[in-house]
Amino acid sequence: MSSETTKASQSVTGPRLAVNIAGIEMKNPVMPASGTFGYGEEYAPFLDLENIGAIVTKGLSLKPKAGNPTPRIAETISGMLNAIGLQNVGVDAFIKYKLPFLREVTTPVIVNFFGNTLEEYGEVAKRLSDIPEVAGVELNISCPNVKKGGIVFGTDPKAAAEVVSLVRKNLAKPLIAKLTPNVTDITVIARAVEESGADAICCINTLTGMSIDIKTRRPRLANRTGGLSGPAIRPIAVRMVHQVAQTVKVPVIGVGGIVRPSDAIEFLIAGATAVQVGTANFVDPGIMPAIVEGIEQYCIEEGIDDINELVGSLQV
Amino acid sequence: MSSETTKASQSVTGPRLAVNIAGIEMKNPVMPASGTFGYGEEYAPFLDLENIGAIVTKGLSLKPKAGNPTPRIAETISGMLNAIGLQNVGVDAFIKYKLPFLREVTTPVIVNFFGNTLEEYGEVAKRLSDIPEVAGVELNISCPNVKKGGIVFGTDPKAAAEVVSLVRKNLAKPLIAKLTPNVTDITVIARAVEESGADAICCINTLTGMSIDIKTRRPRLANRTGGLSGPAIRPIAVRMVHQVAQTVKVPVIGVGGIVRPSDAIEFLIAGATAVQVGTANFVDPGIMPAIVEGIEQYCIEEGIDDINELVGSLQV
Amino acid sequence: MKNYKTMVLSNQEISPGYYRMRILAPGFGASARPGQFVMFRVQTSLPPLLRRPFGIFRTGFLPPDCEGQPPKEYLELLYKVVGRGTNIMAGLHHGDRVEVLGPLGRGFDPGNPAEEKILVGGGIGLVPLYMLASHLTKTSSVRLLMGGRTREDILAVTEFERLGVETYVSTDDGSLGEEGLVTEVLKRKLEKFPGASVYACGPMPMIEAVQRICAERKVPLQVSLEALMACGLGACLGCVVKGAGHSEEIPRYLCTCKEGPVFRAEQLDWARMGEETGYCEGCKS
Amino acid sequence: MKNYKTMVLSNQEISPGYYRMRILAPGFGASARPGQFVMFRVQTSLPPLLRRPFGIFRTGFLPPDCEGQPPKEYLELLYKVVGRGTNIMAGLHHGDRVEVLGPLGRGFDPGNPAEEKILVGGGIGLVPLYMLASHLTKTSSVRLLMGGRTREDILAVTEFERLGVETYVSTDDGSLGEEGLVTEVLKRKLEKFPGASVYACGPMPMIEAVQRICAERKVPLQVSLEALMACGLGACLGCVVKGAGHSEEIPRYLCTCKEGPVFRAEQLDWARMGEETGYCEGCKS
Ligand SMILES: Cc1cc2nc3c(=O)[nH]c(=O)nc-3n(C[C@H](O)[C@H](O)[C@H](O)COP(=O)(O)OP(=O)(O)OC[C@H]3O[C@@H](n4cnc5c(N)ncnc54)[C@H](O)[C@@H]3O)c2cc1C
Ligand SMILES: Cc1cc2nc3c(=O)[nH]c(=O)nc-3n(C[C@H](O)[C@H](O)[C@H](O)COP(=O)(O)OP(=O)(O)OC[C@H]3O[C@@H](n4cnc5c(N)ncnc54)[C@H](O)[C@@H]3O)c2cc1C
Ligand SMILES: Cc1cc2nc3c(=O)[nH]c(=O)nc-3n(C[C@H](O)[C@H](O)[C@H](O)COP(=O)(O)O)c2cc1C
Ligand SMILES: Cc1cc2nc3c(=O)[nH]c(=O)nc-3n(C[C@H](O)[C@H](O)[C@H](O)COP(=O)(O)O)c2cc1C
Ligand code: FES
Ligand code: FES
Repeated sequence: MSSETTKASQSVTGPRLAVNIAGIEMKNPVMPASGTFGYGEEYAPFLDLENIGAIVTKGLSLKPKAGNPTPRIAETISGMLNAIGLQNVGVDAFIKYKLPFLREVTTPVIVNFFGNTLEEYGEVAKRLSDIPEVAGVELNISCPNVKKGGIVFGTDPKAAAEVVSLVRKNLAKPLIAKLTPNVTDITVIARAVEESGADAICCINTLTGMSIDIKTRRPRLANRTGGLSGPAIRPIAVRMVHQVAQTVKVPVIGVGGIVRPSDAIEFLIAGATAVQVGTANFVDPGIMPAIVEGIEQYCIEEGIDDINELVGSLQV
Repeated sequence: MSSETTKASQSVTGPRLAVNIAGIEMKNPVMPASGTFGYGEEYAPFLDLENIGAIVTKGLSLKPKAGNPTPRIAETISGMLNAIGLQNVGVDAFIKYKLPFLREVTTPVIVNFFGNTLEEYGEVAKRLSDIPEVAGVELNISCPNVKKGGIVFGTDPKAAAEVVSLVRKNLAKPLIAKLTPNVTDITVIARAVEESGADAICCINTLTGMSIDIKTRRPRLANRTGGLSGPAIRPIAVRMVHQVAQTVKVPVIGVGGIVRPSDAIEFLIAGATAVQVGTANFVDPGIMPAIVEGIEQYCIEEGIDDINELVGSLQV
Repeated sequence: MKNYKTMVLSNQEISPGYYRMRILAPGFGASARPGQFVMFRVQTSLPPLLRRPFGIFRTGFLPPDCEGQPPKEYLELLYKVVGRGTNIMAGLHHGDRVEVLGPLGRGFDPGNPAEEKILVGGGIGLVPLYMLASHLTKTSSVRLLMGGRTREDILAVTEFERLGVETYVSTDDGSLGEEGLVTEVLKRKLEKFPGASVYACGPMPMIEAVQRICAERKVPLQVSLEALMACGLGACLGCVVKGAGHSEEIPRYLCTCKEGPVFRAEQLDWARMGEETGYCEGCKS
Repeated sequence: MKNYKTMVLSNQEISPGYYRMRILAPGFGASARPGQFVMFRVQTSLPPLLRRPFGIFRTGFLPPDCEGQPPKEYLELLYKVVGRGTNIMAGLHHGDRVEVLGPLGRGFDPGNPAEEKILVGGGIGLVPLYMLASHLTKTSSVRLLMGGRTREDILAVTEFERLGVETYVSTDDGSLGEEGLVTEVLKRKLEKFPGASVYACGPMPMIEAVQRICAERKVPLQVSLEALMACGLGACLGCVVKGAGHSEEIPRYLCTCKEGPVFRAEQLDWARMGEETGYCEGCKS
């Protein structure tokens, strides 16, 4: 009886925000986007890591990677370009030096990784496969395949399927495939990765862009081009998330330009089961818990008891 | 001797801004983007049409076209979505009712058009072929081919080549192919249209996007998705213009998010011989002459005598 | 029709959430007709990207700052704070730079002076009716039926009365005037003045109800509509509304910015009107 | 380290194009060390999207508005208007809402109290040196060599003098102090005080020249660098600089925001320093 009361009183405390992505249980649908939250530790002074749905790490590769020369970032109108070049400590150093901090947090840890060859993808997957702290992995397939003349894995359905299949074979954990938006038809890629065993799809990564300093007549980025992120790209991201959610059965994670609770809600309505916040972490390091609160508030106002009711509820 | 003096004094009046696009002589490199300037007449109260490089009309089709249901536009962060659906009076009504006004202006008139089938493209081209007031045409190949299951002409190099070849055959005027950015590799399409006879390439058209009203949970556009334009897309447009200019020999016209002189200059440096101003006309109907002035000012400051020196002058 | 690069003279909250802004606009009044509108650029920097459309409430002259100078001509807007743009507007002060494009569109047809005129305004929809009233009262007998949710939505009534307009107020909650819908008042007035002409501006559900009432009674009606606008000039085709005889096969779209915002009721396709409003879904529920 | 959601106390132009802003920041001073910086959010709405990095000029207390209240702790920035963000900043007033993330990064190592300290500042580069001077003067003899293009770029000299710092000014055009480069003054001082430690902040060409001078003379040097930053927390990896021993094969990047902005000269790869500055190409020519 007393436990019943507790249950009831819990249920009146607010709407249920928990979501499940491919078996990863999250308290709420808000997590950081890879590469914008370091390895989690960097943001710990500004938010309680227990209050977000998951932690997604900076993208890892087999060996440490130096990244691109500087300048690596440029502000654009309502967005930013980055050409970090996937600088990272490498998977082994991550496990040794970065994971111990994350072990102290109960929030699930999703490790984002990439490779420049098929084999590299496979090898990183193996090394992560028996690390218990890794709740799931997110496969960044927006990288050029150095062996195949630099064609980007994620722009070719066959290459994308190959990568996903291989990782699937090497790793028994929940597998999220993160798609690049720089394609003619994202649903073709989404279908390919679903069929090859992806348990969830995250979209979108950045759009390739360029900015030029008219005084020096040089590209603002040493790498010439970079990835565009931030509010500017949101309409494109919402469109792609909607298209992908209509196409696949696996859950979709929406990302691209979220800076306010209403932006996150837009993605959920479009069909995303969860969302990632990227560039906005730079603007306000405490933004994710605020977005969670805003979503909760919206659910209360709209009479939504369970966030999953909202997912894909677009009226057309 | 006296004519010499005149010449000299003319040359000190300022930098040469004239450009030539596929045989179309323009006083300066600034013209409107199709669909944002009506048929020219609408903007005559706000600027002297003689002061811009060319006039580009709203896209025409063979028959009058109704366009999409409303709402057709939505503001986004630093951009707008439109799903006008190419509403237009049709090529014949254009010739009869809209062209007479343009006849009074010496500025070259570029007619933008599209078709839902290959034949329609060909037929519009024929009807425009012997209208002397039409200085050139701009082919919008971002339309779905109704006969081929809706695949967008401009996303498939073969279909794009077919359209351009056909129009090329039916029309002896300068032919500009306008490309869609919603593709994996815009250089493939650019090469295809160049090889099929395009005299110039205009990029970019809008990026497909979507926006949702979280109160009603409906798309903000009746058509669900629409084309994203405005400052938000500029880095993507600059990147694509640069890529295309590196790929083809024909001149490139840059368009996407230009709102200030410095934006136009960025496109010129990236490789565009001329630029189009779209959404910014809505913000400030007198913006094009102001952009021309700003470009002139920049040339003076930077010691550039001829705007063509600036074109493609990116330092890498 | 011109793009006035000008400045705010004053900007005051006149009722909770409603503001009145005077903008310096020399020469504006001579060209403006009742029912026309302007495209207002909230600030000279971006965002917001697009201009916002506002009806012309009135134009007038302020006494000059110094003797001997000519009086300052102003344009007055009356607006409700609803979103991003109007929120920024509410923070503008004397001297702030703004841009006003106008006057735009087709205004009201004053009609036959002999007829009784009934103006029907809902909330902020009264804006274009004031300038109309100031013209009509010169020759006709004019009545204003004003509706709103609550007393705070009823604006500028005294100003109409000062023009000699007979004014009837109704509110949904009865907090001012009669309790109920303005359309009920309209029905009664039309019984008394069956030969009247009606001019209406307000939320779409009100406009639709007014149309039904007038159509049943064969009373001439002009309505001023709202639509999402990008250019305000007939160039973008964003603001279209379905014209009479519209069908999937023979579509008849009219530009609200150029062929409107005021339409004679017969010009429009009332059967399909409600389907596509989009921009104010919120206020329909 | 905290995100202060706070407000501007004052914001004054102190020399053409240079401003001094005081921001309410209770508790900030206790945690701030000389050479650290903040990420400043120009306004709570967007744009601009990214925060801007600024050195901490000083912290202090203002008398309370009313008796009995505690004094107000403030953080003071000193900044030059160069682009979009700083232009907006120049327009801020008392009471405007801003956000300050900090204190961030690694500051100066105060070094051995017995040594002479020579601070070299170029233009706005003097900012982190003031707080450093106020610490160093407690134990050491401190000299400031200040350089700028013209007299208007020489700021806050009297404030340094009030700390007991001996100050030497040089300008490119000779409009204040000595005509010439600050590095020439440095060479002379190092002849006189060969055992001194040097602390430098300013434009990259000055920093590089200072580095060469100190390296030749084996004088310990700490430099404060600038870099384009997005996060300020070591998360985005946008702000990296090449560390000593850097090569294409074994790259050694350091985060300016976290491992810097102050570095001991030995930590850095000076041979490759000039190649990649990008953000201030303009000021190198
Ligand atoms: C011809 C005409 C005359 C108008 N006259 C007045 C008036 O006198 N006083 C007044 O308060 N309002 C008037 N409106 C409505 C006014 O334009 C909107 O309230 C205003 O644009 C809202 O801007 P926002 O940025 O605050 O709202 P947001 O919702 O943030 O605006 C987002 C976008 O939607 C558009 N939009 C939002 N609501 C409307 C609407 N109701 N009609 C058209 N566009 C809308 C905005 O212009 C903008 O492009 C008029 C509208 C039209 C078409
Ligand atoms: C650690 C550190 C401390 C600094 N301390 C001061 C200080 O105390 N006073 C001061 O006036 N300036 C200081 N700067 C430089 C200051 O950050 C820039 O002047 C400012 O960001 C310019 O912003 P803006 O929007 O006006 O210029 P814009 O050129 O419009 O800015 C565009 C982008 O470039 C970045 N940017 C431009 N110039 C610089 C620069 N020199 N360094 C880093 N990023 C830049 C901006 O942050 C922004 O992201 C410091 C920089 C760093 C890295
Ligand atoms: C500085 C930076 C670094 C990024 N690094 C990665 C990365 O390592 N792996 C990855 O999959 N995505 C990376 N991204 C992409 C983001 O995860 C995200 O997909 C993108 O920024 C769009 O979201 P936003 O608009 O919210 O930033 C990075 C983005 C930024 C801005
Ligand atoms: C309302 C609107 C209508 C448009 N109609 C057309 C069109 O008919 N044909 C076409 O090729 N492009 C059309 N476009 C695309 C523009 O010409 C241009 O390519 C695009 O808007 C990007 O430029 P901008 O960012 O400067 O607006 C339209 C754009 C807008 C905003
Ligand atoms: S608003 Fe552009 S056509 Fe009416
Ligand atoms: S600014 Fe992000 S890592 Fe330094």
